[in-house]
Amino acid sequence: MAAWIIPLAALAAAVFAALMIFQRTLYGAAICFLAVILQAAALLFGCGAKLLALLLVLIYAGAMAVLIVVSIQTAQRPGTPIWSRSGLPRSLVLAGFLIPLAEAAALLLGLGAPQSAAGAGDLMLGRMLFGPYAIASEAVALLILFAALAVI
Amino acid sequence: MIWLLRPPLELLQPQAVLAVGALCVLAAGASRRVGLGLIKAMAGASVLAALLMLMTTPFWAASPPLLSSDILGWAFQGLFLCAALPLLYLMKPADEIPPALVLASVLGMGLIAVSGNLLMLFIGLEMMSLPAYLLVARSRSPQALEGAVKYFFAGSAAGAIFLMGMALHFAATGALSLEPSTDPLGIAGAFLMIATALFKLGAVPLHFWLPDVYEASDPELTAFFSTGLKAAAVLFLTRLAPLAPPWAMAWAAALTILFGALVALRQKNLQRLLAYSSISHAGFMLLAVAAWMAQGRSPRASLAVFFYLAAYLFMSTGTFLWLKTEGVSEREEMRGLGKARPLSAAALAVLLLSLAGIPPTAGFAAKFLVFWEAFKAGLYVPLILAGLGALVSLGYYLGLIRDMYFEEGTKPLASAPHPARAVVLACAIASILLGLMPWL
Amino acid sequence: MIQIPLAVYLLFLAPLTALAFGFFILRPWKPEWTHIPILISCVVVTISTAFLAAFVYSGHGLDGTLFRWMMAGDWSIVFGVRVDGIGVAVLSMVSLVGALIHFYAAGYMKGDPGFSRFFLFFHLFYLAMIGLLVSNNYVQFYLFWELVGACSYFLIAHWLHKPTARRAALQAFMTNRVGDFGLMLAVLLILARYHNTRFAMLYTIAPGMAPELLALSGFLFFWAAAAKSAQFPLYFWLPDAMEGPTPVSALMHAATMVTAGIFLLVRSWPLIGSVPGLPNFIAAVGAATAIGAALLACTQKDLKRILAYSTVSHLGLMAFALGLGQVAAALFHLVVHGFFKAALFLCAGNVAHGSGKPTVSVDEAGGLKRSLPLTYACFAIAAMSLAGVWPLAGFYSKDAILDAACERGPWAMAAGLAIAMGGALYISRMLFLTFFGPRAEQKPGEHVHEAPLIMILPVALIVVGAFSVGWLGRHFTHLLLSGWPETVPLPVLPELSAKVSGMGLAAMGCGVAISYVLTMRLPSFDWDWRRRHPGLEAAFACDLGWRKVVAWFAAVVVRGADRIGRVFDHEVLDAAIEKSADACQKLSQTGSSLATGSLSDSLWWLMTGAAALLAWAGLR
Amino acid sequence: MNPLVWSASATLFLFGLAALILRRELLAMFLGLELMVLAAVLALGETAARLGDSEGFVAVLLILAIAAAEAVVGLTLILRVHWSGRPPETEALRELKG
Amino acid sequence: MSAHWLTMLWALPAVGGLAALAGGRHSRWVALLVSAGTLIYSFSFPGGAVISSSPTGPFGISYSLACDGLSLSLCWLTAFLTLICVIASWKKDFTPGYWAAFLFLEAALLGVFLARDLLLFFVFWEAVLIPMFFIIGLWGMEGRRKAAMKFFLFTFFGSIFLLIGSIALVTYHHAATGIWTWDMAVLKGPSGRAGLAVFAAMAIGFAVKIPLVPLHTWLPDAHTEAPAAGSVMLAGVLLKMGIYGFVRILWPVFPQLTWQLLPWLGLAASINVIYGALCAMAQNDLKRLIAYSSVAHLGFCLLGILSRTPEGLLGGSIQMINHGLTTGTLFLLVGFLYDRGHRRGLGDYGELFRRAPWMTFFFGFTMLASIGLPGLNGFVGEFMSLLGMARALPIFALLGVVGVTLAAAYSLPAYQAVFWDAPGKGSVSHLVTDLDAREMALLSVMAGLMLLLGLYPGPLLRVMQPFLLGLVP
Repeated sequence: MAAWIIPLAALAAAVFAALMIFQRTLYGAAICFLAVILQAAALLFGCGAKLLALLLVLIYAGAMAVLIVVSIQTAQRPGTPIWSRSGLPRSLVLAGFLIPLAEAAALLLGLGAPQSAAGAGDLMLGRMLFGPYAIASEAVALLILFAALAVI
Repeated sequence: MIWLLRPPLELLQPQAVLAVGALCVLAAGASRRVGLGLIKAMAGASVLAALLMLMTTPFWAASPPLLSSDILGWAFQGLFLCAALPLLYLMKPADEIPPALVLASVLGMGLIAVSGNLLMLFIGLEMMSLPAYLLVARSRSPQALEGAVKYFFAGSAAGAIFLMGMALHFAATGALSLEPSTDPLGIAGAFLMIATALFKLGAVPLHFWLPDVYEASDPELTAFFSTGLKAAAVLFLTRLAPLAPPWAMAWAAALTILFGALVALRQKNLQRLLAYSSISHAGFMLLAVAAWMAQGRSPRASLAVFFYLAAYLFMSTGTFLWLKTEGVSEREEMRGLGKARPLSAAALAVLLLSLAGIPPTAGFAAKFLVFWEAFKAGLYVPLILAGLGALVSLGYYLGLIRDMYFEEGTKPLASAPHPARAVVLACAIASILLGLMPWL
Repeated sequence: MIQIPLAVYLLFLAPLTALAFGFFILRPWKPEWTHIPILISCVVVTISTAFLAAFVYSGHGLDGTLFRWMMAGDWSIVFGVRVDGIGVAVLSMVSLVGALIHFYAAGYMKGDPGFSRFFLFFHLFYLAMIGLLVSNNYVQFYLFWELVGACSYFLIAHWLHKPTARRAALQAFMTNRVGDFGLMLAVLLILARYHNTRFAMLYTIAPGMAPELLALSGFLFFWAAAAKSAQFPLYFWLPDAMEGPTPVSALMHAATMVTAGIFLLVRSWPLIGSVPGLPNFIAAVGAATAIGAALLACTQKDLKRILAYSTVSHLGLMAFALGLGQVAAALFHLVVHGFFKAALFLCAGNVAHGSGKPTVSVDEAGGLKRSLPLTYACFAIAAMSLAGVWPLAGFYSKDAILDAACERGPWAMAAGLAIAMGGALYISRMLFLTFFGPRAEQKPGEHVHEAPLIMILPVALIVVGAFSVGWLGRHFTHLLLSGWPETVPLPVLPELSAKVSGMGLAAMGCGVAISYVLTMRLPSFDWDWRRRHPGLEAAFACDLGWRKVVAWFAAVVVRGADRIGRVFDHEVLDAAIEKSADACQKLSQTGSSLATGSLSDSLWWLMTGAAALLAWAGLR
Repeated sequence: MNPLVWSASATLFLFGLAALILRRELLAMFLGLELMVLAAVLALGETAARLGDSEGFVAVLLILAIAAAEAVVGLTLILRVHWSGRPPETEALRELKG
Repeated sequence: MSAHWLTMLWALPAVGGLAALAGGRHSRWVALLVSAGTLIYSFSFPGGAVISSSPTGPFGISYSLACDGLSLSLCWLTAFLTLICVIASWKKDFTPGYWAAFLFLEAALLGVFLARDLLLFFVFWEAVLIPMFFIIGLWGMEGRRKAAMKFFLFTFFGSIFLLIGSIALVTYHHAATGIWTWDMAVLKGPSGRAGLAVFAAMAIGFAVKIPLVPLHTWLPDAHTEAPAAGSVMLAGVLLKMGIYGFVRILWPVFPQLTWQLLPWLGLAASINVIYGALCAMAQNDLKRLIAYSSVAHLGFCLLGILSRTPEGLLGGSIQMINHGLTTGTLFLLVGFLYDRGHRRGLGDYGELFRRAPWMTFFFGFTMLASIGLPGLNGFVGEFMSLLGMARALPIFALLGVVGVTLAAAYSLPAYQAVFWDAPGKGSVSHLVTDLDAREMALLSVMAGLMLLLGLYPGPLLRVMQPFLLGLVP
């Protein structure tokens, strides 16, 4: 029973990625991009990397997708269609968001057996980040600081 | 004498100094009370301090997961710092951000130098590239933004390819370290990573971003790119060396040399011409690295790689800074400079002859060492193609000298003395002194 | 080291000092006195030659080296002197006749703008000829051989304003150069094989030398002699060389330079004499040249060209004698011919000088007996000596050759007689046409005055020589034998048999008779056939087509050079470089057009590059 | 090595690549870029999960952070193009060529 | 002779060049002084072999110079011709750069002839190109820019192969003997196909300079466009570097290979002789004619050198010196003619013997020397070379002698066209005045030398002998 989640997520991700390329408007593309991220998170969740899936949703979908959407709105010339006429049929949009929700619910309820048992990786993450890989995380922090200089 | 940091971190002493320097620059800028000149001085001081710290860091050290350095890495760090000095000295920043970005970029290169595994490499790569995009965006030329966008998209695409390669490599070997793997997935991953390295270096099929970026940015920034970034790319390539086949590199090198030299023949804009010439020189560096890899990473060959970059540092910096001091951008403006400004024309002539590889200069000593190593490595046909490439490149170097000396001048140039002129003269003299290296 | 007598040094030093004095001091300061030191040096040379002749006559030979010229390791080429019978015999004739012609030239060339230039080259030629006769190895021989050719070039072209003179000089020099090709190659081959070209050494090892080398060098020597002594293939430059002043023609194209070729063959006869078939070949070519030239001489209009063809004919005769093995006879005839041919040329010079024109054609001469009595007398004696009238020198030398020809066989005898008759024919025709009663067609100059004393005296002295040298036959052979140190046998002058002399005189007689009838008795025979047979006239003008062959060959060489030099070198070799440069430019054009500037294209290239690398990975 | 996930990652990478090359608008290209990074993250994450090796997780986390930094720089540049009056498309950026 | 004497020989003109650059108005005098000083200094060396070398560095490269008979005589030629060039271009008001360029050229040439280390030889070999490039480019005739570029690029093409060949030679030597060395005397080339490849590469480098026929097309352009003094140096010394390269490097390093390749190289040299002569016949520009004649004369040098016999080697070497003098004088004369009539075509002049008798005399004298009239210096070199080749392969001696004959075929008509024939329609012979005192002195010195070397070459041959006799197998 659980075996159906990963194929479904993979298929959905592929479909929405394909849709993204051929969207007339940027809004449509953004929506499809969001759907793909969610499917990817579901896939990761299916593979057992629950923490990564969560992080993905948090950082990718949360921070960057929003950033991109804001940029798309600012970069539109006034008078162009807003979200409502994004050229994407309403049913697809709903499907794009509902399917990952369903998958997540199924996984959480333990219906889809997680592929790998090795969940220990998640636990060690914190200790690794600030143990042997302290230099790497420090460097990434600096990188983000310098990237922030872009806006000045 | 490791007095500052405990063993695992002593490798990072120069980088630490740079990071602190960058933060101080930013802080000084934010406080609005410190003048721009002082900020530039602070940046320059931090680079010099990093150079001093470099003296005290050991050549051979490795702390397992992330860091490992060898003599080549150590020497290249010296090159990166030297490349940044003229830029900091000559740039006229609107505010404190560009000096900080330069320090950030040099920090990124330093990270590549000491990195032990792929993750650290990627971080170093990004740390080096992101400030570079912003520096290009802040250049004064009208197409600066266009250059920055092109540089960004090409750089990020290369980064994405590197990530994919890393993923494949990780899947094949189960670890992010640099040992070569034999199963096809690992090899595919390795080749994707090599593609990124070649992209950064400017090897031919992947070079199309380079001329636009070099033309878009200011001359002193281009000098930094052509010396600093190219050295970092070479180092990046040597780090990935165990994974790559020497013969593919040699053929890519020969193709790069010939293509770079050929296209440069008809360029009208001088910076674009020098961009293609730097692509040709990148081909020579690639040939040197290929020879180094084919000889099982022999120290003599690594000396050839390092010497080529050291010589190229002086030649390229001198040439680009000459463009800045004389304010010349098109090839037509070069006519008659020999009479109008004898001293600077003579300096450029020496630099151009050095770039072409005519004997008494450093360029020749560098090319000679590379030829020698390539022959020892058995790369005969690429060697001959490289020689023909050098011949074609002589075509436009001599063409420039011909325009300067043999044509009648149209521009009445008697420009005011410029601080950079001393740097250009220093580079010219260094080119000749380094040329005597084989006999010293 | 044998002690070299002072006379030998004088042979070289006298002319050298005279030339140096003339060139450095007199030419810039007082050009018209240039001839004075030169005449003095001529006298000194003649005296020292006389001493050397006595030296050799009394049985001494001399072969020593002066200094080392070229050396490499142990091997070296020396500058030496060899005074032997052959050398001295010809040297005495050359120095005596040369000196006299110098005096003649002092008179003839007076007032000529290039007077000092003429005398300097004239004396340099004199020195070269003397050097040639006394040199003791082939390389030194070749040096003077070329120097003689070069001096003849400048002397023939003495009157620079005349285009025909310039063309004749170039033709003369180039033909000599083609001949020298043979001599240089032969000398190189001998030197390469035997490391030494001294005559003394070569004569001693002559029998043991490689036969095919001897054959090749023999033929090459003959080729060189053919050019220098105007034998059949390469004779055409001599008649044109008459463009030069008369003393030049006299000295060079009668007495000295042209005889150098025969002298070369005589010098190397011990080497090439034994080559099977070569002597016969030389004899055949000699005979053919002699007969052909005699025939052509009869049809020439210009006085000096008649004498030029006569010289070619006599040289052919000498070669014929050599071919028959009569080295002494050939040499004797060479000496005798030197005397009477020089005299004939000088008389022609007097005629020209008298009528104020550089050269006189038969149309403008005629009946000069009255206005030029002395010249007429000298000319008559010299002409009869050439024809071979009994007491004169010509008879003895020609008869010696006829004698050898008779022994050889019927063909040789017929050729000898034909040559004798032909010689008599053209020389008497010239005598009658110029000096005897003017014919209707001839228009002699009105006031043709006799030449001054300085020009008549030398002619007279030479004519005395032409008159009396024949009697010295016995002394001549004694001179040859005593001065010949090597053991190689040298055939001696044959004794004159009455029968052969008779036949010779008969042939000469009928020759003179025929020319007398044709020129004096028949009304304007010479001029009639020219008008009635213009084709024949044209054929004789271009030496029965041989000049056309030579002109064609020269044209082929020049056109070939032009096609290679201008077309091939420029269009093919040079163009290869230009085309490769253009190819670079085109490649550069396509290369830069690849960079379209659009971001998607550069990314597309990025991807293809990565894909290519992946494909390479897949292949491995 | 879960074939399904890896094929999804590969398709995502290729579609990202296609978007990057084919689309004219810079923002759409940027989306493609992010898609390629997402594919790499997916592949890395799946292997890390399969091996249970925390090194993979650290790598993924840091890569996400770097991608974010890149996004900041990228979007700033694209918006600068927009504010400079030119439409943010590749056709507007063709001055540098040859 | 302590170590740094030889360095001083080539350093003197180099420093002189710098002084001339700074000399301003007096640079002309500086040039005269320095070139005369160098000539005197070069005569102070004994004929014997003098070797001065610094310790060899890690790569086996050492700064070592040596000077034996052959190098010394070529140094004398260089120093002498430079002095002649300085005096010849005295009147014309050149910028200091001109005098400096000649002194740098002399320094580089002396360096080439003195270098014992292969890499040092290569550095000087290419350093020669830079001053020559500027001399042709800055002070040449109308087409100077193209000719200068063609000259530099063509020779650079050759020297790339020379560089790769030298590197290969040293690497194979290391493979065979295990030591890194760049010393010419020590290096021995590999045998078999590799040896052939290395020999071919280095030979191409030298052949471009000699020039061998297919690679010679830069010579006529460089000569016609170079200034008079530039042509003298170009023909006088630069062409000899190729032959010197063959003798000094290829013969000792590939002793047996050169013997096997004798037929091919001999054929190339003979083609050089015949082709040069035929091309010269087709030219109507005086300088191009002399340039092609140089191609022919250098063919003789090569013929002599190839034969590996004492006569041939010495003949080839002395032919180098003689050709330097003869062709140098010819170019001087053409330069003087060009100064007056500003034209180089054969048809542009006529009957110059009337207006310029002394020029006619000297041109005739030098032309006779160049076609190899015995008694003048042209003959000695050609005869000994052909003699050497006659001992080795007589067929090429035959072709050589044909070349000697053709020499007269192109020189004499040219001489007559300019000095004797009547002037054509657009002739400028009315502008021509006779030589002045300076030119007369210069030419009489050269004529005197030609006559002396023609009649008494003994001393010069003895100086050259030691090294060359060592090469005889």
